[in-house]
Amino acid sequence: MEPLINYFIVSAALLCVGIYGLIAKRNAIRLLFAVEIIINAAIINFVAFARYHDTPLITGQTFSLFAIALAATEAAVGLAIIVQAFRLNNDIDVLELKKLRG
Amino acid sequence: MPAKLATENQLAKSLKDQFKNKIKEEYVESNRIKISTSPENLKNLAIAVKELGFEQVMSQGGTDYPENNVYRIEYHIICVSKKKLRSIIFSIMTEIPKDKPEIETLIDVFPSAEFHEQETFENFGITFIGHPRLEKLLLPEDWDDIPPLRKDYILPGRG
Amino acid sequence: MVNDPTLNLLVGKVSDILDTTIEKNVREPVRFLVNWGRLYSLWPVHLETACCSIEFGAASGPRHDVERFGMLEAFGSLRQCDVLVVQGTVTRKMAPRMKWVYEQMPEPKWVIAMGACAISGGLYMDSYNVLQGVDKIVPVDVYIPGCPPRPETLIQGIIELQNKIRKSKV
Amino acid sequence: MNYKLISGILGAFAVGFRNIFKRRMTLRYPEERLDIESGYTFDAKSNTGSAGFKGRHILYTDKCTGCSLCAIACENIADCIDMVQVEGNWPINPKNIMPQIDYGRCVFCGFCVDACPFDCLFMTPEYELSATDKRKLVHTPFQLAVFPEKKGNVKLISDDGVAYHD
Amino acid sequence: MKNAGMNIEDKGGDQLVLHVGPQHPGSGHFRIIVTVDGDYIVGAKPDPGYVHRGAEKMAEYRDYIQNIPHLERPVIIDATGVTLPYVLTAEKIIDVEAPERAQYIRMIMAELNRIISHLYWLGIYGIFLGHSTMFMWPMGDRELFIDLAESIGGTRVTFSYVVPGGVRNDMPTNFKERALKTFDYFERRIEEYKKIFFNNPIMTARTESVGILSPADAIKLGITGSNLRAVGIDSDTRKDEPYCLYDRVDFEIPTRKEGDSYARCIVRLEELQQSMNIMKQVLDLIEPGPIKQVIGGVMRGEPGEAFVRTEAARGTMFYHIVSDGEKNPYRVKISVPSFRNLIGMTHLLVGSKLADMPAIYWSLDYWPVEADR
Amino acid sequence: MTDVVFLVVSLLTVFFAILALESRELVYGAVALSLSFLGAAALFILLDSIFIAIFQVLVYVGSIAILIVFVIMLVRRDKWANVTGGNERILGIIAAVLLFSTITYFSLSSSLTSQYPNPTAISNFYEIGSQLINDYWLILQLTGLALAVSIIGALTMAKFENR
Amino acid sequence: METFEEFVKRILIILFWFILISPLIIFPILFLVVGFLGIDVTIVNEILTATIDPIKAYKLAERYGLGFNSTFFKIAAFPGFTFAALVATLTILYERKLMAKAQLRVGPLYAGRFEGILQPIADLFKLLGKELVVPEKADKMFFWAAPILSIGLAASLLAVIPLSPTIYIARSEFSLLIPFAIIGFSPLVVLIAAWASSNKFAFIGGLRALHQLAAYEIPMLLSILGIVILTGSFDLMKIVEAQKDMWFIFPQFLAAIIFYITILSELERIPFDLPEAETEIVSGWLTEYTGMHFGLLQLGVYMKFYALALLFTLLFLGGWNGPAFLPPIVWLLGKLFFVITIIIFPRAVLPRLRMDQLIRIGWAWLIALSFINLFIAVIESSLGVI
Repeated sequence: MEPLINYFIVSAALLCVGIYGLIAKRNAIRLLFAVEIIINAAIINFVAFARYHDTPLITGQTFSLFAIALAATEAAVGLAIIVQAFRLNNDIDVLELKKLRG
Repeated sequence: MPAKLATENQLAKSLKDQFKNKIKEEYVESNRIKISTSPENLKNLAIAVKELGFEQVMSQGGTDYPENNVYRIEYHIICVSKKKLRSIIFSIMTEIPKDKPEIETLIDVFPSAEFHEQETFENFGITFIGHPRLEKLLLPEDWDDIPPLRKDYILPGRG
Repeated sequence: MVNDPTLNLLVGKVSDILDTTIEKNVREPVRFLVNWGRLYSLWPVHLETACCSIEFGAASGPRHDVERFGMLEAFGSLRQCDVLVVQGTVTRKMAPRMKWVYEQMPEPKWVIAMGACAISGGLYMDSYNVLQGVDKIVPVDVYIPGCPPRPETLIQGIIELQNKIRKSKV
Repeated sequence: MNYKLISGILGAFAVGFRNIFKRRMTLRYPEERLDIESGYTFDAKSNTGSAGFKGRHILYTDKCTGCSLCAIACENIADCIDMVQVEGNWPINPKNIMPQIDYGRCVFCGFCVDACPFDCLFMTPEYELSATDKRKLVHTPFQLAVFPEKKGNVKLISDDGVAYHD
Repeated sequence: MKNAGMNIEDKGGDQLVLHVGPQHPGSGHFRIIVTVDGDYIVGAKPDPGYVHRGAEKMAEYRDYIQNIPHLERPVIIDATGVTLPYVLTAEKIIDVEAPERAQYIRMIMAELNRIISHLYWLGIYGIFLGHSTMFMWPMGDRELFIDLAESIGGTRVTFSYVVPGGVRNDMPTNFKERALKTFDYFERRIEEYKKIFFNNPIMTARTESVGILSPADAIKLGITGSNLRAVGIDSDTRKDEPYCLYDRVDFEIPTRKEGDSYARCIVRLEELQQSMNIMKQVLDLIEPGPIKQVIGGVMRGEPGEAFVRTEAARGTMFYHIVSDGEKNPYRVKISVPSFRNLIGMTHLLVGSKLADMPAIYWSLDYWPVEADR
Repeated sequence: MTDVVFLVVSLLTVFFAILALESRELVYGAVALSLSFLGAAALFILLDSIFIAIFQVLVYVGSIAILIVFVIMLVRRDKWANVTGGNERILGIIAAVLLFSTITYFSLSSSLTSQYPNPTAISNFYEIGSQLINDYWLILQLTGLALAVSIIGALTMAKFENR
Repeated sequence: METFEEFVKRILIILFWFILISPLIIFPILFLVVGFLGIDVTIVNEILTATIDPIKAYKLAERYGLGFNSTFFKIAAFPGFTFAALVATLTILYERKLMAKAQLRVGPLYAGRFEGILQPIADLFKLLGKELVVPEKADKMFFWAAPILSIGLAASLLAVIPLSPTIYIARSEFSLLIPFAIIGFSPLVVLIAAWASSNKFAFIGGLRALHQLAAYEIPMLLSILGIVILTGSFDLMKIVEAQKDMWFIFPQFLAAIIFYITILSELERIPFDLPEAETEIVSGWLTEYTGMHFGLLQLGVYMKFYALALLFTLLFLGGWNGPAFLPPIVWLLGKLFFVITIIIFPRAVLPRLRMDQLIRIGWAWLIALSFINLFIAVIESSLGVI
C-alpha cells in the first residue's frame, strides 16, 4: 500500500487542474468541467483520509456519497443555466453573459 | 325526364336571373350543368355558384384550342354536404385568349382549387393572378420546355 | 525498370505456381464463404420509384416472403444495403436522386430493374418525363419483366442474382 | 382504472400468440408453384375472351398469317411487338413475318390477343421471365411457339380462418 | 449529413427544415418539406411529382382502347377504380352501353379492388406505426382477393379488364363459391385485426385525436373519400350518383364523427366489410347473359365532351374527356382523389407534432403515384 | 514503494482531467472528463471503497457526463467551440503550479508521508446505510431537498423561455 | 507480361500469406530439425504431438494458463464473450423465425440446410466483406470508437453475472449494482455514435435514445431495489439463493413488470424503438454505419439483450434453481430462452409509441409504480414473506 501522501498529491493535482480551468477558461461548460474535477479531488481526499485513519472510518464514504449527490445537483443546475444562457445570448462565453436575467 | 331535371333547371335559372346575358348556358342535363362566361365574370359566377350551395372544386382543368387561339378553363364544382345537390356536377367555363393567358384565381372562393390551379399553371402556362404559389408542382424543377399540355408541345418520339 | 524478358518469364512462372497454390487453398474457401454470405443476405434499399413497389411489398408479405432468401422486408438506412431494387418508372425528377442513392451504397452492390418501365421505359416510351430504362444511369444486374412483375418473377430474379453472385469473384 | 389498456395489450398478445400455431401461408416458390389453370385466350368469332392468366405469349406459328394486327394493337401501348422475318416455309404467311415480343417492354395487357383475328396468339401461365441480360428478354417467334410445361402444383386455400397453400 | 434526399437545413433558432423523402422509408415516392419549431410543424410544403409520367398528355396520342392499360398504371393498387370511370366516360362519348352482366362484373371488380387497395393501405399504415405484423397480415390476406381478381382479370393487379362496351371475359364458373369462402375467411380475420391493431391501446394512443379534421375544413379543402366520411359526411358517389348498378344493391356508408386518424382507419375497416356485403349481393343478383356490346371497327367518339365520376378506393375519381371525333381523345383530364387530399395533408400537418407525421400522412391514404399521374 | 497500478491510474486521472480542459473539441473534453471520473473510481477501488466507486460510476459517468455531452450537443455551435482565454491562460498555469508546489512542499514535510493504512478495511455498505439513517439523517433530508429544488429549478429554467 | 512493380506487389502478397501460414507448417519442421540435432526436445515434442492429439493439446494449454478453469477461458469463451456472442446470434435468428411465425410466414429458409439456421452467419460474412464507409464529415476517432465501445461494454456487462453456483467469471459483493453502472455508459456510446456520424437523422436518433435511456434507467434501478430490500444483499448469488423456495416474480410482480418494460426500452425494442424508428428517422443513430461497424453495434445490442435477459432470469425467475434431475445451468438456459421469447414477442404485436408518450410512461408511470413497489417490498420484508 502506498502512503497517504500519494493520494493527497493526486488530489492536490486534480484540485490545481480545476483551479487552472476556473481561471483560464471562459467557456461555461469548461468551467463546469473544472468544478466537477475539484469536487472529485475533494471526494478522493474524503475517502483516502477516512481509509487511512487508525481505525478505518466509514464516514468518509458516507460524506462522499453526499458530495457526489450534490455534484449531480450542481451539474444539473449549471447545465440548465448554460442552456438558458445559450438561448438568450446564443453564446456561452461567460464574459459575454450579461443578460442572464432575460 | 322533366321532373328529374327540376333541380338542375332551377339552379341554372337562378343564375341566369342573376347574371342575365353575361353567362351562357351550355347545357343542362341530368346531374350536369355547364355554364360559360367571360373571364372577367368568372369570379362573380363562382361566388354565385358557391351561394347556391356548391362547396368544393372537384376538378379544374384547361384545354388548348389552337385553331380558336384560346384556352378553355373549366371548374367542376360539387357539393358534399347537402343531400339534394350531391348528385350534381356544376361546371363553369371560360375561354381566355392565348396571347394573354391570365385569369383571376378562385382560391379565395374555393380554397380547394389551389393545387388544381397550380397544375394548370404548369401544364398550360396560364397565370392565375393572386395565386400564392405559382411554381412547378409535378414537373421537374429544371423543366424549361413549353408547358406540356399545350397542343404545340409534341411528345418526344412523336415528331 | 527491369525489363529483361527471360527474367520476367521466370518471375511470371514462379508467381503463377505460387498463385495457383494460394488460389486453391486460401482464396477459394474465403471467396466461397464471402459469396455464400452475400447471396443469402441481400438487404434491399427502400427506394420506391413507382408503382412496382406494391408488388415488392407483396413479395415481402407472408405469401411470397423474400426473407426466406435473407432479404429483410423494410430496411432503414441505405448505408447497410446491398441491392437496389428499382421499383418501376424512373422519372426525370427521380433519376438524379436514384443515382445518388446508388452512389451512397457501400460496395459490393447490385441493381435489380423491376418492371417494364425500369427496363426500357415500358408504356412510357414517349413520355416527356420518364427515363427510358435505368441501365442508362446505373449498371443493372437482373432484369425482371412484367408490369408489375409477379412476386414469383421477382423471386426468380433474386435467384438469378444469387446465381450471378455465386459465380462472381470477390 | 386502465382495464381497457391492459385488456387491449393482453388481447393483442393473445392473438399474436395464437397465430404462431396457425399454418403458414407462404408459397415456397422455387419448390412449389402456383397452379394456374390456363392462359388468357380470345375467341375472335364471339369477340369475348376467356378468363385466364396473362403471362408469356404462345404463338401458333402454323396459324399466323403475318397480318401485323397484334403489332398495330401494341403500337401505342408498349410498342413491344415487332414483325420479324422467319425462316422456313409457311403456306398461309406470304411475307414470312411473325411477331417477336420484347418482354422488356411488354405490359401483359393482352390487347394483342384481342386483336388477333386468326386465334393464333394467346397467353400462357408462364411468368418466369427474369434474365440477367436485356437481350434475353426479346423472345423470337420460335421461342414464343414453345408451349410452357405445366409446373404448378399448389393452390391458395382458405378455410376455417386459416389460409395456406396446398 | 447528406443522405440521399434527406437533409435538414438549420434555419437558426429552434426552426429546422426537414426534407422528408423521396428516399426515406416513411415517405414513398414523395417529398414533403416541413419546417419544425421544436417538436411542432410550422410549415409543410409538399413536393410531389417524382412519379409524374404525363398521363394526360400521353392519353391524347392513344385511342380509346389503347388508353386503358395506360391509364390504369397511375393507380395499379386500384386498377378497376381508375379505369372504370374512364370507360364510363368513353362509353358516353362513343355512345354504347354495357350489358347488365358486364355492369355487375364491373361492380365486383371495383369492390375487389377497393378491398385490395384498402388492405395495402392498412399494411403500410401498420409499418408506419412500427407494427410489422400489421404489415404482413393484410399483405397476406390481400393475396386472397388478388387471387379472386386474378381469376377474372388475368393478372394480379393490372387487369385492363373493363373496356368500352362491357368487359373482356366472363367470370370463371366457380367464382361465387370461392368468393364466399374468402369472405368468410376474411370476416374472421377482421376480428383478429381489431384485436391486434385497432383495439390495441398503443395504436389508439398514436392515432386518436391526431390530425383532427373539422367538417367545415374538409368541405372547404375538397377532401374526398374515406377521409371525408371520417368527419361525418356520408358522401359517396355510389349513393349520390349511382353508376353501374349500385342503385340495386343495399349498403351502408360508414361514417365517423371524430375526423382524426383513428376515425379514418376505422372507416376504411368498415368499408372493407361493406364491400364484401356489396359483392355478396351482386353475386346473388348476377344472371347469365352477354358481357360485351360489340363495337365494329375503330372506336370513334362523337365530337363533344363527357365527364363521369365514380367512387374509387381513395375517393371520387373524375374523368373529363373532350373528343373532336377522331379516334384519339382530344383532351383527357383526370382528377384523382389523392391529388385533392394533398391539400388536406398540408393543412393537417401544420400545427401537429413531427412525431405524428407518419400517423397523419398515411392515414389520408395518399398514394403519390396516383396524385402525380 | 508506489504501486504500479496506482501510479498508472492516478497519472491517467490527472492526464484526462487536463485533457478535459484543454482538448480541441468540447465533446472530446466531455469524454475525457468521464474517463477522468472513471480513473477516480479506480482510485476508490484501490482505497477499498467499492461501493463509492460504483456510485461514482453510476452518478458521474452515467448521469453527469452524459448530461454534459447532451448539453454540448444541444448548444453546439462552431463559432464558440474554442472559447479560450488569452492572458488568463498563463495566469491560470502560474496559479495552478504555484498552488501545487506549495501544497506538495508542505505536505511532503508533514506526517502524511508516514501514514500507512490499517490492513483491515471496511467495505461494508450496511455501515454506510446505518450511518446515513442514524447519524446523518438531517443531511440526507437536506440533500434530498437540494436535489428536489435543483430539479425543479432546472425544469423551470428550461421551460421559461420555451414559449 | 507483368511489370516489375506488379511483380513486387505480388511477392509482397505472397510473403504476407507465407508469414500467416508459416507458424502452422514451417515452425514444426524447424522444431523437428532442432530435435534431431539433440537439443532438449520435450517441449517441441509436446507441441508436435499436441497438433494431432487434442487431449494433449488441452493439457499443454492448461499448463500455460489457458485451460477450462483459467480466467482467460472464462472471459473469452464460457461464460464470457464467445458464449454471449453465440447466444446473441442465435437470438437474432430466433427473433426472425418467431416474428415470421407470428406473421404467418417462413422467415429465413435457404441459408443453411435446415430452416435457415445459418442466416446470422451469412449476414456476418456479408458484413465482413462489405465496404466500410466513413462519412467525410464524420468524426473519425469517435466513429470508429463507438462500435468497439459498444461491444466492449456489452462484454464487460457479463463479467459479474453468474451462470450457476460454479460458473462465473468474477464474484463481487456488488454484482447486482455493477451491471447497472455499466449500463449507465450505454447512452454515452449512443451519443458518441450519433455525434460522430454528423448526420442529422443519426443525431435525432441519438437524442431520442438518450432521452429514453435516461428516463428508463431510474425505474430500472428502483425496481430492483425491492429485491435488495427483501434479500438485504447486492450479491446476485445470494439473491438467487434466496429464491430457493419462491421466485421473486410472485412477491415482486410489479417489479418484474417494470423491469421487463425497462428492458424493452433499454434495448430499444418495439414499442420503444424510437431511436431506430425507420419510418421516422431512417435508422436513427445507426444510419451512417456500414459493414462490420454496423455488425458490431448490432452484436453489442444483442449481447446486452442477453445480459439483461439473464439478469431478469436471475432476479425474478429463480435463476438456476430447479429440481435436481437437471444441472443448474440447464434450468438457467431454459428460463433464459423463455425470457428471450417474451422480450422478442412485443415486436410482433405492438406498434411504436410516440416520444412524449414514452417519456410520460417513463417519468410518471414507471417511477410512481416503482415507488409503490418499494412500499410493497418494505411491507413484505416486515411481514417476513421471504
